[in-house]
Amino acid sequence: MFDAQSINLSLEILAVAILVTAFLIVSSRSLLFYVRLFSVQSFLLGLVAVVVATGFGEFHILVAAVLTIGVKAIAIPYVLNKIIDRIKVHKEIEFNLNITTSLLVCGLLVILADSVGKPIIDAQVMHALPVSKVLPESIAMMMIGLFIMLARKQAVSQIVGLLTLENGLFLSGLSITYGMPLIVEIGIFFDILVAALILGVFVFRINETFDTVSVDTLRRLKD
Amino acid sequence: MSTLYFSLLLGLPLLSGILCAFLKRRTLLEAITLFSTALTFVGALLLSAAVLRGTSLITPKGWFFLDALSAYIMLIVTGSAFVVSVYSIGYLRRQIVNRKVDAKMLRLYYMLLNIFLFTMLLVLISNNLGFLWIGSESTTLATAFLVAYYERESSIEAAWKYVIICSVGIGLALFGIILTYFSALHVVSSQSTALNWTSLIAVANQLNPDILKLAFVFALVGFGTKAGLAPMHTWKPDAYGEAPAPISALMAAGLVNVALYSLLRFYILVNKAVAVGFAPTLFVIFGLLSMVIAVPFILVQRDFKRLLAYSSVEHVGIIVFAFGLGTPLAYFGALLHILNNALAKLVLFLTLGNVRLAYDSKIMRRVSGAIKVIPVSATLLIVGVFAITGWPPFGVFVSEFTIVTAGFAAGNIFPSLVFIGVVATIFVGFIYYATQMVFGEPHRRIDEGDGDAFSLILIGALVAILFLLGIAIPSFLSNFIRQAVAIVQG
Amino acid sequence: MSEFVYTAVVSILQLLVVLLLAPLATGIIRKTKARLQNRRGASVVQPYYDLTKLFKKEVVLPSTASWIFRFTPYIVFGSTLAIALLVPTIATPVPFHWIGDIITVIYLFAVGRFFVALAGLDTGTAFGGLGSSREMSLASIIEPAMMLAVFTVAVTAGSTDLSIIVSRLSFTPVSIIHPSHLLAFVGLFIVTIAETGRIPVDNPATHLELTMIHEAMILEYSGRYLACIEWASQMKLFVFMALIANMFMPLGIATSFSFVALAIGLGAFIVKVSILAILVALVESSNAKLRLFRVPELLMVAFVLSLLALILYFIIGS
Amino acid sequence: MLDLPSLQFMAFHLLVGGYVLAILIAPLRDRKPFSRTNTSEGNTSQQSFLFVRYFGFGAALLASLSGLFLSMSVLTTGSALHLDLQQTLPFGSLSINVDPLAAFFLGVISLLGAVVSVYSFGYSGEYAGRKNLSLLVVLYNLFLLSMSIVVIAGNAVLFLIVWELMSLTTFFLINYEHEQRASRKAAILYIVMTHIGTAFLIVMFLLLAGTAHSFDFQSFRNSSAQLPSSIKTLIFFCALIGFGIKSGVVPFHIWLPEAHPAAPSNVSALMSGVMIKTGIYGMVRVYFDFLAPGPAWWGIVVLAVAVASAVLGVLYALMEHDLKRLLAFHSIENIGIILMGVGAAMIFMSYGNMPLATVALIAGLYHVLNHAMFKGLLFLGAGSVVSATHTRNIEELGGLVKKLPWTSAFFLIGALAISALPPLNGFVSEWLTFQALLLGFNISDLSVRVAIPIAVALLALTGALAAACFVKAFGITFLGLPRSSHAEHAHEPPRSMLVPMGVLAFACILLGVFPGSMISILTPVTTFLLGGSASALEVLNLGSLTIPQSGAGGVSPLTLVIFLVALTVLPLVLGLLLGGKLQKRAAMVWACGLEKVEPRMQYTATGFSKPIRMIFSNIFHATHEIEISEAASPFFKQQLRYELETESVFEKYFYEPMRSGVVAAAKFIRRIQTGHLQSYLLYMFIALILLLMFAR
Repeated sequence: MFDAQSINLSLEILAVAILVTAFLIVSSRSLLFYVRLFSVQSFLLGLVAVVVATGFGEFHILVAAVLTIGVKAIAIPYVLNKIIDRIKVHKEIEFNLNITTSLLVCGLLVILADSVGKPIIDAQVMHALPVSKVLPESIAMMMIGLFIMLARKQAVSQIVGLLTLENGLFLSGLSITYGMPLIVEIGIFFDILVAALILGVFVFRINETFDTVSVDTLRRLKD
Repeated sequence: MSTLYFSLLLGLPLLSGILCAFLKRRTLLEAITLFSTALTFVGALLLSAAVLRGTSLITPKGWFFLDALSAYIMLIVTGSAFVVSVYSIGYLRRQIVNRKVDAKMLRLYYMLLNIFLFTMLLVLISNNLGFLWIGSESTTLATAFLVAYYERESSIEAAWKYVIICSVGIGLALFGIILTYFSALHVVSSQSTALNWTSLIAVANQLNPDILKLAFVFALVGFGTKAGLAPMHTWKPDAYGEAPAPISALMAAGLVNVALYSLLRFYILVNKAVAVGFAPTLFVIFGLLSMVIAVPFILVQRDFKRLLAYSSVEHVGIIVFAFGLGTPLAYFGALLHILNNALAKLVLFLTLGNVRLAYDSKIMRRVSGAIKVIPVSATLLIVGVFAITGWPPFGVFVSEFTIVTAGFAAGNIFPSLVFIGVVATIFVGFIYYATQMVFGEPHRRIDEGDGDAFSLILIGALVAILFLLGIAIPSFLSNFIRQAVAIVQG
Repeated sequence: MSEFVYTAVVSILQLLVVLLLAPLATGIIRKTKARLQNRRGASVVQPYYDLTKLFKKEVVLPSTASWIFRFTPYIVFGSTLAIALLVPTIATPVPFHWIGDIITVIYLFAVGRFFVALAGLDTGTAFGGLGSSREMSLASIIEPAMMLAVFTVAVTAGSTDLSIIVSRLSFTPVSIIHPSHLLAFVGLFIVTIAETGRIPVDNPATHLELTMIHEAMILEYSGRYLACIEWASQMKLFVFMALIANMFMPLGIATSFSFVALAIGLGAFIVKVSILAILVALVESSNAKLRLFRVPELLMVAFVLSLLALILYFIIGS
Repeated sequence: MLDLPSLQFMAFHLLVGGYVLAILIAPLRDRKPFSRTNTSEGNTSQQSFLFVRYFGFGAALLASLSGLFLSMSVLTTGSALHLDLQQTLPFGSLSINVDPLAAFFLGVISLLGAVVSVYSFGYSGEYAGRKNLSLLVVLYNLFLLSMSIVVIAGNAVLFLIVWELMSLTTFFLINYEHEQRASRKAAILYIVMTHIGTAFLIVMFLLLAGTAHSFDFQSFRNSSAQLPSSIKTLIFFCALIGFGIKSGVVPFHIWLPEAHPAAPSNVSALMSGVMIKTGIYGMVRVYFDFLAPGPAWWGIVVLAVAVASAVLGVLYALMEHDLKRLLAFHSIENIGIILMGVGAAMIFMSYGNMPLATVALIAGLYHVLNHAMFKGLLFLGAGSVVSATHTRNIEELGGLVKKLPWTSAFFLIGALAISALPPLNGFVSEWLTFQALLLGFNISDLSVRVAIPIAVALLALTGALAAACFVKAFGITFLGLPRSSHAEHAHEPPRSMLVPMGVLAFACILLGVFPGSMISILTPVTTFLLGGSASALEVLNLGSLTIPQSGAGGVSPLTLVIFLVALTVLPLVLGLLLGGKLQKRAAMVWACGLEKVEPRMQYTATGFSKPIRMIFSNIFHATHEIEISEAASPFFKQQLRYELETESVFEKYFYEPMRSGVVAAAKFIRRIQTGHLQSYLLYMFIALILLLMFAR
């Protein structure tokens, strides 16, 4: 087996790479590119799972790795691409925040995530417990995912934002706890797949009903 | 044995749901759903009785379990589901007559209703927090198409918002679960039980308080979203407003309590692990915020289903506030309020469903003189309005009064004053709109009749229970609640 | 035995004095006014002739009126006469003083007014209603003003019982000289003018629709009914003067039950009332009738003066 | 066997049982309780109406009579009834406690309840076939039941439950004729106001329970000494507002003139006669029983509220020409008069002068009873008028004295009583109030010495204005010529409606002429609250009342009546002596040169109150509008329309701005529900970030 330090190092590298893909999503305008980035992100996440599984001998995580790559890096991007083809919207034109500001905000979010996650990591380290240090990265991922949902107006980008948020979750789940019990993992994957499918269906319906997928038009229900 | 019980309990609605997907006959769909909800309710009753007798109900591997707290909520949920399924029959039949619903939609409805019940039960009997999460997320997924049921523009919009907001929320909750798991990994001996609530609570005081605080924050936002705590409540008026009346009723009387239950599990855990005051303070703040935020929307409102949705936000706030007070009396009040609120919400949603069918509108301005058009429903409605707004002699008064009493006794004078003020103000909105709808003369001739006798009798029974709870709490119930309080106390 | 004699003699005297001397006081006022206006005027006993004549005349009832109209003269007469039993005139304490105090007196006046006002409305004419409306409106200020003025004196004496007030004040005449009493006196005098319908508030001598108040209400009364009402209003004026006289100048009033004391009391009383009657006549002659809606201002003056008197008394103390 | 406690016990159960029986049985006989319209279908339905009426109101009569018995037994024997009910709610055991104070109010409620129940036999005939009669019966009984229990509850939770039940039933009673918009609005206003009041009461009880650690009244009593004075003050204001709203004191009175006219007249009589007194009961209970003695300024505050209520109540009443609204405004006035006594008693109590406090409290409580009698009578009279003429607008009435001789005679007695004219009951209690206030000069405190004369002055003003108002109310309604065909074709109501009015009129006379016996019944109440100084008020021979402290100022209504009667006969005798037998001749009055007197020539109610409107123009801010349409020449007017509006200061400057302010604020805050998904996510996001910062 590998020594813990090098495993942790590789985990951290992967985590940063995942974070970079999130930033790239924020800086992009093309819907297809979002999806591609998301696919890459999920693939990296799958690698994280592989590293954890092999590195710590938690082989059931391999199943999670396969699921991650299969569902998130391949199946969901495929569905999303189909949707984008069907609704014929490829570019995000308007933003709630422009790209520069968005990137700046995301930077701040990383700092916040760090300040939240760091003390916990430090506390664990102090107690000489084995821990990976990617907790701040995963918190940051979640926040950026949420931020994407806030800043973007296309329904598809919202889905991507949600999925990014969930990737952040998985990153933390894999890296700090080395995965949950298998049956739980499978259940969670199933749920997320169904959620993505349902959202995809709704995107179709929105497109049918409103002739657009900008969530700006979804403002009928208010007080 | 408990494995058998639980698989029966879960299997019944799940199988009926799957069965419904393949059936076409209306009566068959109705019968299966009625059968499954009724049996589930009976099952919940039996299991509750077992729990009350002190029988330990936990599956060998510890995935599933039932204690007084979850049994209590389960009783409310399954009871609500039974009432809703009875009501749904008449409601949907009338909608078929009105050509609002076709055979395919009917199948979808009954299938999802059963699945919805299944997912809620899954949450309630999960000992493993992972399953709890899966169940929670599944409730959203099961109801997504029910919210979008009529496929109007507004219902699709509502469903979209509902799914997105709840998914984000529940995602955050998952992070809370992961953090909890993380904190327990090194304390609990076996990794496979580190997610089990029973083992977590046993070692709660050894868990890292900082991580648990963080976990609680995420769980609060996450399950708070599902429960409709402000400021994560925003999906509620849309979803409640667009879903068919019985589904709104089941969401308000069942789903909300399931989410609260999940949140409560974390609350208990954190209270044990973290120095006093952290979680209670947050509960009091969020509870009050939810109550206060509902006020303007109830005072000025045009849509009665949205009105009820905001009332649901208010009452979730009340319950959370009460738990936040942190005394046994407050817990008692809160748990009692869960029951009372569920009963009153059922009454209101279902009677207003009848109003909706009769007037073909949920805009309150268009509804008047309901007492002349649908006298029984209108009578039950006005009684329900007084019940939900905390008037004696109805149960809500007792629970709300218990809560403020506990608030004063706990020294939380100012929050309790806000509580009283909010409850009084919300009544103003309710009675204004209720009087407008129920009394007077109808604006136009209405030929549509009232709901069917069975559902009206059932709603009447709910009102009767509310009344009885307002004058006396039967001893088995107070025992039940006391056992649940003991669990909340940790 | 002497208790009974005292009670009987003084009470009957009281009643007789008020009943018989009231027209005389009115006569004196009219005579003085006539003289002041350089007229000879009718004799001071003319009111007696008027009353006896009216008693003999036939009554013309308005066909619209009900039993209220027919009962009112008797009620007014009776309630005013009942007051005569309570207000000390020539002797104090009056034997039946325990029946009612000053509050009772004021409310007995209100009874009479209430019924007269109803009678005015009962006729169904415009004038009747007009009179009732004005009478009741003005009374709503007059009555409290009067009450306050009287209360000022009452708290000085430490009782609301008129006889006790008068007795106590007659024993300690110095206590009357109090700033608040002066205010109260002025207030009560204005009240008397207004309550008995004299100039500048009302003019009992004309029937001009623009100005009349009391007369408008009783416009439809005739014959014996009119006699009762007229006599009652004369007694009312008289009682008011007795009230002022004995509360602010209790000098000479009989405090013991003997022939001499009663005689002195009677004499002193007649003098006092005559002076007051002349004073009223002077005021009537030297003022013009006020416009109706200026009247409340005058009454407000009385009200405020009386209130001040009471507050002043409460604050300064005795 | 039949000792006193068991008799009382039976009376209590009969009281509750009677009402409950009616509530349970009445709807059963209504064959179609939920039918759309209760059209009378021949005999069976007529019979069921009769059954519902007789049984429903008969049970109420029985129950209220046993309530009266219970009350009297406590007041005369002095042995209180205490019952612990089974503990069913998590707040300790609920209890019933009929102490003298409770007994007095129970007596008042039951007395009027009994009389009105008889009236209701006849009155409810009005609704037969038109409205759901069994609903009326149920609500009516529930109303009486809750009201009775409100005053005898010995526990705050039970009190709150029945208090709210009372509000609830009155809401439905006001809303009974819900087809009318005015009724619905009145009902909403009422229930909103009273609910806000209850919120204050809940706070009050919770504050009391905070030290007492129990909701039992007994424990409040025992622990009040430990309350810090700031909390006591808070409790004082909570009670003032909470109970004040229910009793309709200014400035919380706005619901009253809307609600009382909207309810059926028998219910209005109860609402005005006794329901608003439950507020008085509450204040007396809290101020004299729980918190006694408080500082003197509490008394002054109560006095100020009282004075404002009395004066403004009567002034607004004068501007009304809706008979029932007019009476409703007079309820505000009379509540003010009652509170004057209560306030004065509080002042005296704070100075430890219990004899004076006793006089003042007796004045207040006596007026409670008296007002119940005459206001009940007046509302019943108004109900008869309304059911005979179908209008409440007195501008359309007139001349009813000939059509409804009995009703008008009873109404006149009520009018005399409420105007405090001797020898009726209103006079006695107002006399006592005057005396009580004047006794204030025994207190050396300056603020008291300024407050008392002003209160006296304004009480005097109130009395005089009330008389003016009732000259208008009686004169325009009953005297003169009928102003509309409604009034012309009116008929006397059935005997079942006349007898109750007669009973109340008789009670007004009785309570006016024999105050002594009533005061001896009140003595246990004051002894209970203020200690054993019963000698403050002496009752001498012939029912004369004397107050030793006020230098033996006294009144003897009985003797006064004898003299009044004797002296009223005197002019008859004089007339006979001077002029012989009375010669009478009827003739048409002078019609200003026209052919005959027309009803339209009469003074109107609006005209009648014009001088007062001008005198108090600062308060009314009246605006009028005259519209004249001319036919051919300016000398012949075709039509003249006169519209008058008086401003209600509180609505305009307080309630309306508050309402619109709240609505505007609500509309502003409602914008947070933007409809934008992103903003919703933003809320979550911000909440999460704030929480993360909090959690660190």
